[in-house]
Amino acid sequence: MRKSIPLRICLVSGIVMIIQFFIPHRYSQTVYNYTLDWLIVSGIFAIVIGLHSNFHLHITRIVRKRKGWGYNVVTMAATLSMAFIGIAFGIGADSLFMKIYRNIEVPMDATMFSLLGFFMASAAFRAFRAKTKEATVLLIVALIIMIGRVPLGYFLWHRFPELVEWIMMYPNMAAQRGIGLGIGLGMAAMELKIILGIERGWLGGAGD
Amino acid sequence: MWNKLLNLDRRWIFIVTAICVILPFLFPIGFPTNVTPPTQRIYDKIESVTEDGPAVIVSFDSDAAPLPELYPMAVSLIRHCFINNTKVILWGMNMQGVGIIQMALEDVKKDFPEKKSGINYVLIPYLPYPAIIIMKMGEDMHKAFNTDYYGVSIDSLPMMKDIRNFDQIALAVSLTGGSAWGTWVSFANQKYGCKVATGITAVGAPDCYPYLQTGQLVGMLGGMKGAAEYETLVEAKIAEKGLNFKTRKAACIGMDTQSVVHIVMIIFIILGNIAYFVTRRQRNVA
Amino acid sequence: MSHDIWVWVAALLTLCILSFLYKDNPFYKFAEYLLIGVALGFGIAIVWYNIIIPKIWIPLRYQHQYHLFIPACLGSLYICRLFPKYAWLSRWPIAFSLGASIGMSLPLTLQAGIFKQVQSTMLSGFSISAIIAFIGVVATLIYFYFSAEHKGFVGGVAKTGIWYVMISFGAIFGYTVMARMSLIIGRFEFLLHNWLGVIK
Amino acid sequence: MLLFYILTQISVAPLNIVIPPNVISNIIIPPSEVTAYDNSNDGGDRINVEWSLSPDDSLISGYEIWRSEVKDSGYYKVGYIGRTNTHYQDIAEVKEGVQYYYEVRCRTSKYEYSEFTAPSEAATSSSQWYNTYKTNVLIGLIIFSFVVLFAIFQARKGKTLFIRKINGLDALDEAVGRATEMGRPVLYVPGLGSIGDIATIAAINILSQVAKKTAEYNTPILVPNCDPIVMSVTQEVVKEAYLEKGRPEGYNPDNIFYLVGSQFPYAAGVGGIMMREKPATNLFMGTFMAEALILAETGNISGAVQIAGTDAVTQLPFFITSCDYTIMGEELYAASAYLSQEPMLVSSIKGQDYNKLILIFFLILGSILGLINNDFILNWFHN
Repeated sequence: MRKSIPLRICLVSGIVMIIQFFIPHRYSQTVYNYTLDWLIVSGIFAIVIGLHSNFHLHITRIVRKRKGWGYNVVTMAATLSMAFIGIAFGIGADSLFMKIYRNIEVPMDATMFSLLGFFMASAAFRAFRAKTKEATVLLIVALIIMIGRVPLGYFLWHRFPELVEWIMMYPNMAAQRGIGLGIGLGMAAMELKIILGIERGWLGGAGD
Repeated sequence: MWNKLLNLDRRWIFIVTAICVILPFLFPIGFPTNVTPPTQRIYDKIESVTEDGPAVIVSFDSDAAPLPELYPMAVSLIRHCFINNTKVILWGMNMQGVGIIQMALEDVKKDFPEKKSGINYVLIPYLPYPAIIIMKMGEDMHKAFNTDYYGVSIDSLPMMKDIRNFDQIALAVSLTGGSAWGTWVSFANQKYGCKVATGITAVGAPDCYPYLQTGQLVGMLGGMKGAAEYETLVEAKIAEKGLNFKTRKAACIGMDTQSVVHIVMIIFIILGNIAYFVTRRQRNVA
Repeated sequence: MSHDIWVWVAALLTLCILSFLYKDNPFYKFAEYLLIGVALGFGIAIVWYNIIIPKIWIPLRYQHQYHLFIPACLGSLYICRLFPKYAWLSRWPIAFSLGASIGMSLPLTLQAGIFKQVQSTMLSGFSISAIIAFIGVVATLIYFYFSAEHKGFVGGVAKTGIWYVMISFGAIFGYTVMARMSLIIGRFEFLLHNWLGVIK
Repeated sequence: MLLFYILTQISVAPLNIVIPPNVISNIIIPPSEVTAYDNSNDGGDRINVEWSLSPDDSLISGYEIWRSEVKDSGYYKVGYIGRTNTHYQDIAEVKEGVQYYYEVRCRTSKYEYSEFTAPSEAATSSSQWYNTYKTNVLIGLIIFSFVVLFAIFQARKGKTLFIRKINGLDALDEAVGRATEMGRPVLYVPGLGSIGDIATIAAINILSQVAKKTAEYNTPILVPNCDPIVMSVTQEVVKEAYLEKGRPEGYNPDNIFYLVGSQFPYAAGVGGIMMREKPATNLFMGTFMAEALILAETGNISGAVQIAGTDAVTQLPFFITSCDYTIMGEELYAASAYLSQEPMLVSSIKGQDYNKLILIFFLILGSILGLINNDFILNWFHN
């Protein structure tokens, strides 16, 4: 019962939507539109769970005074004040909320990712090796692309960008498509198995 | 010696990289930017839109992390539409994206104070389940969004009177750091025949080529280079129209640096490999 | 140098995060946790304005769309997750959203991800580049075919496939380097242009 | 409550916009030959309207489409489309079974209009129960499902199914052996994924096999985790492997631990382990993101043998250039099926393989026919 009802809900809603795909009739469209609305409304409650687990994590650390709990205070304070500022004073273009977003969240987020560029430079020197024939081809193509995709490449040889476009459009495209078809088949197979209740991994984590 | 080089503290490499990024900013080289076909196709598609014709959707489907690549694209695309008097619908598939596209809009509006929300552009608020929203847009945009970003009912916006679904959309451009363009392709293009293009971070660009070849993607702006190409095209358009904007070509400036940094990366890779093979031989001999 | 206090805040936080390159330190940790908190708070306010009010409150209060009570009840079962005894009830809304979204996407996956791609690979006229691409697609598919040993003809085709894959990975490599470097460029541009104003 | 009230008030406040006057320009020639007909394969809510371009098409900005339920009067605007178009699909609350008449006129950018065309003949929309355009997808779906279910059925019957040798799998044995010889531990990194990721499940399957080998050779295995749930599973898996090999005393739960939940600190932490413990073999299996190159780089410096496996295509190039062996994409799933012989996993690989063969067959057939100018297969795949 604890597993059979969700499996049936999944089966029925999945099959209904697949059949709906092939039926253009008005009634079928109504079913479709209602389903879309229902998905949005029911999905909102999942956010509550996400919030709870976040708050829970930080509060436990603060209450138990775990090592570095001061940082958890920073997180909690930031979350609560940001949410309060947004809900109480609005989120318009010139609001304090958007100012904080633009000047605190955006730059930090971008900087976090920019660290990767530095790590890439260090890995370029210390790790990327042409150990095998395959790796050699890979590196050579990479070097061609790296020169051809910057203005310097065009400056060195004006057909460099064309060469890069050709590599991207044919050999690269072919491999991407081959890999993509494989992934598409794999995904579709997984989806089919979930609808039919053969794959039940998603039921996990809530007891039997 | 090679051994010592290989075991160099990586903080030295960080410093070298940082210097190579800063120097071209201070002493610009000014390499010319060439335009590749996937960029040109987006430009041409927007050029082909007649005044008062269909609208263009610019959707910022990413968070703030890939901003240096995607933001100049958003600015140039909106600017291009405003120059041509093309109607624009601005959206974002996630919460942050909507905030960013609004930033871009405010930036461009400094040059176009006469552009009005509801007449020249519409900013759509964030809504959950982007795939579902795109499908609803295909049926009826007025039902997909109740109000615009500023809380005004969509039905009351003059610009939206003539825009019901994707039939009145010339092109939807998805700016993304991930696979959001795929959602546009499956739902907007495949289901409703809307023309879709993408502006994507360089990481994601190779994945787009199969879809460019099929035409499921009309065009693509690939990374900062793509952004620089579009900036160049729009700049030429501004010159052609005799407009007087002091546009800052952020991506074009960045491309000088990009050239230098790529050279440094190539040198690192080659040096590293030489060091590796030399030390390996030494070890084998010993 | 900028006179905007916000630019200073952004610049100092940027430097806090960059300090991680030297080594992990309290400034970095502070910025990291601040980022997590701000992002979460941002999400809460956005959900409030863009979902809860227009998608639940207004339809129920003013437009009398009472059918929305059904998904609202179903969705509220998610909260059962928090009570181990009733956690199993949270599977109902999951089952609905999983089933319905898979049902919508499965035919589309076949249509856009497979049919269209297969169709575009088929040769309909003679062109060297198209043939190179065609061979590449088939060879890559064969490489990822696991039901036959890579020997003889199949082995040869699979070998061709792997070269195509490596070229493609080379492209990904090059493009990824470019993307990561763009991020550094973006940050330095901010520091030098918006904050210090040493470049135009 | 007040806030709610204000918000709902904002959302209905109308914009003050001046609607331009209705100027009729006699110079612009209207379009001609307006026809309207029901759109097929729909829910009875669409009517197609077609016309011939106005000779002044280049002067105008577009066409307005007006509609009425009676032929001679009562027309109201239902849509607008830019110039050069000769087709519009009316979706403005079209009711099934109602007769509609259409008229079209030109509009300029200054809101000047041409005269209306003569009304079209009546068009009535109707609903359909089957979309004939989607027959190919339906057939494809049936064939695809049949093949997948067939493979599952075969695996359930207990038939052993063949999976080819995968490069890097044989090296696993060798790599563990090398660690034993050198008297150093094996490091197994299961990546950033949660238990819901297929790659993580595959990684856990592979870990189970690796742990059996380390149990046999009596070599310590270190598993730093990034997700607490994955950690509990990896502990379980390693423990079982040691029990199965009759070496429960060799299992040390402290070696399978939770490191930290976020990306960069996790990479830094794993790097620290590599430099301190100097494992002879590093295995990276599962979901990896941008931290992949940090891990592989540090491992390279420490001189370990490295084997990586992931389905994250964007990270594969970095593993290929910095590891000794790399298990790529679908190979990872196949590897875990191959090592575990779990029927669900094996049947999944088989189902995909059969479908791949079918695709290749159609690709080749379609191309041969295409080259001799027969587009039958090509068009069949068209949608």
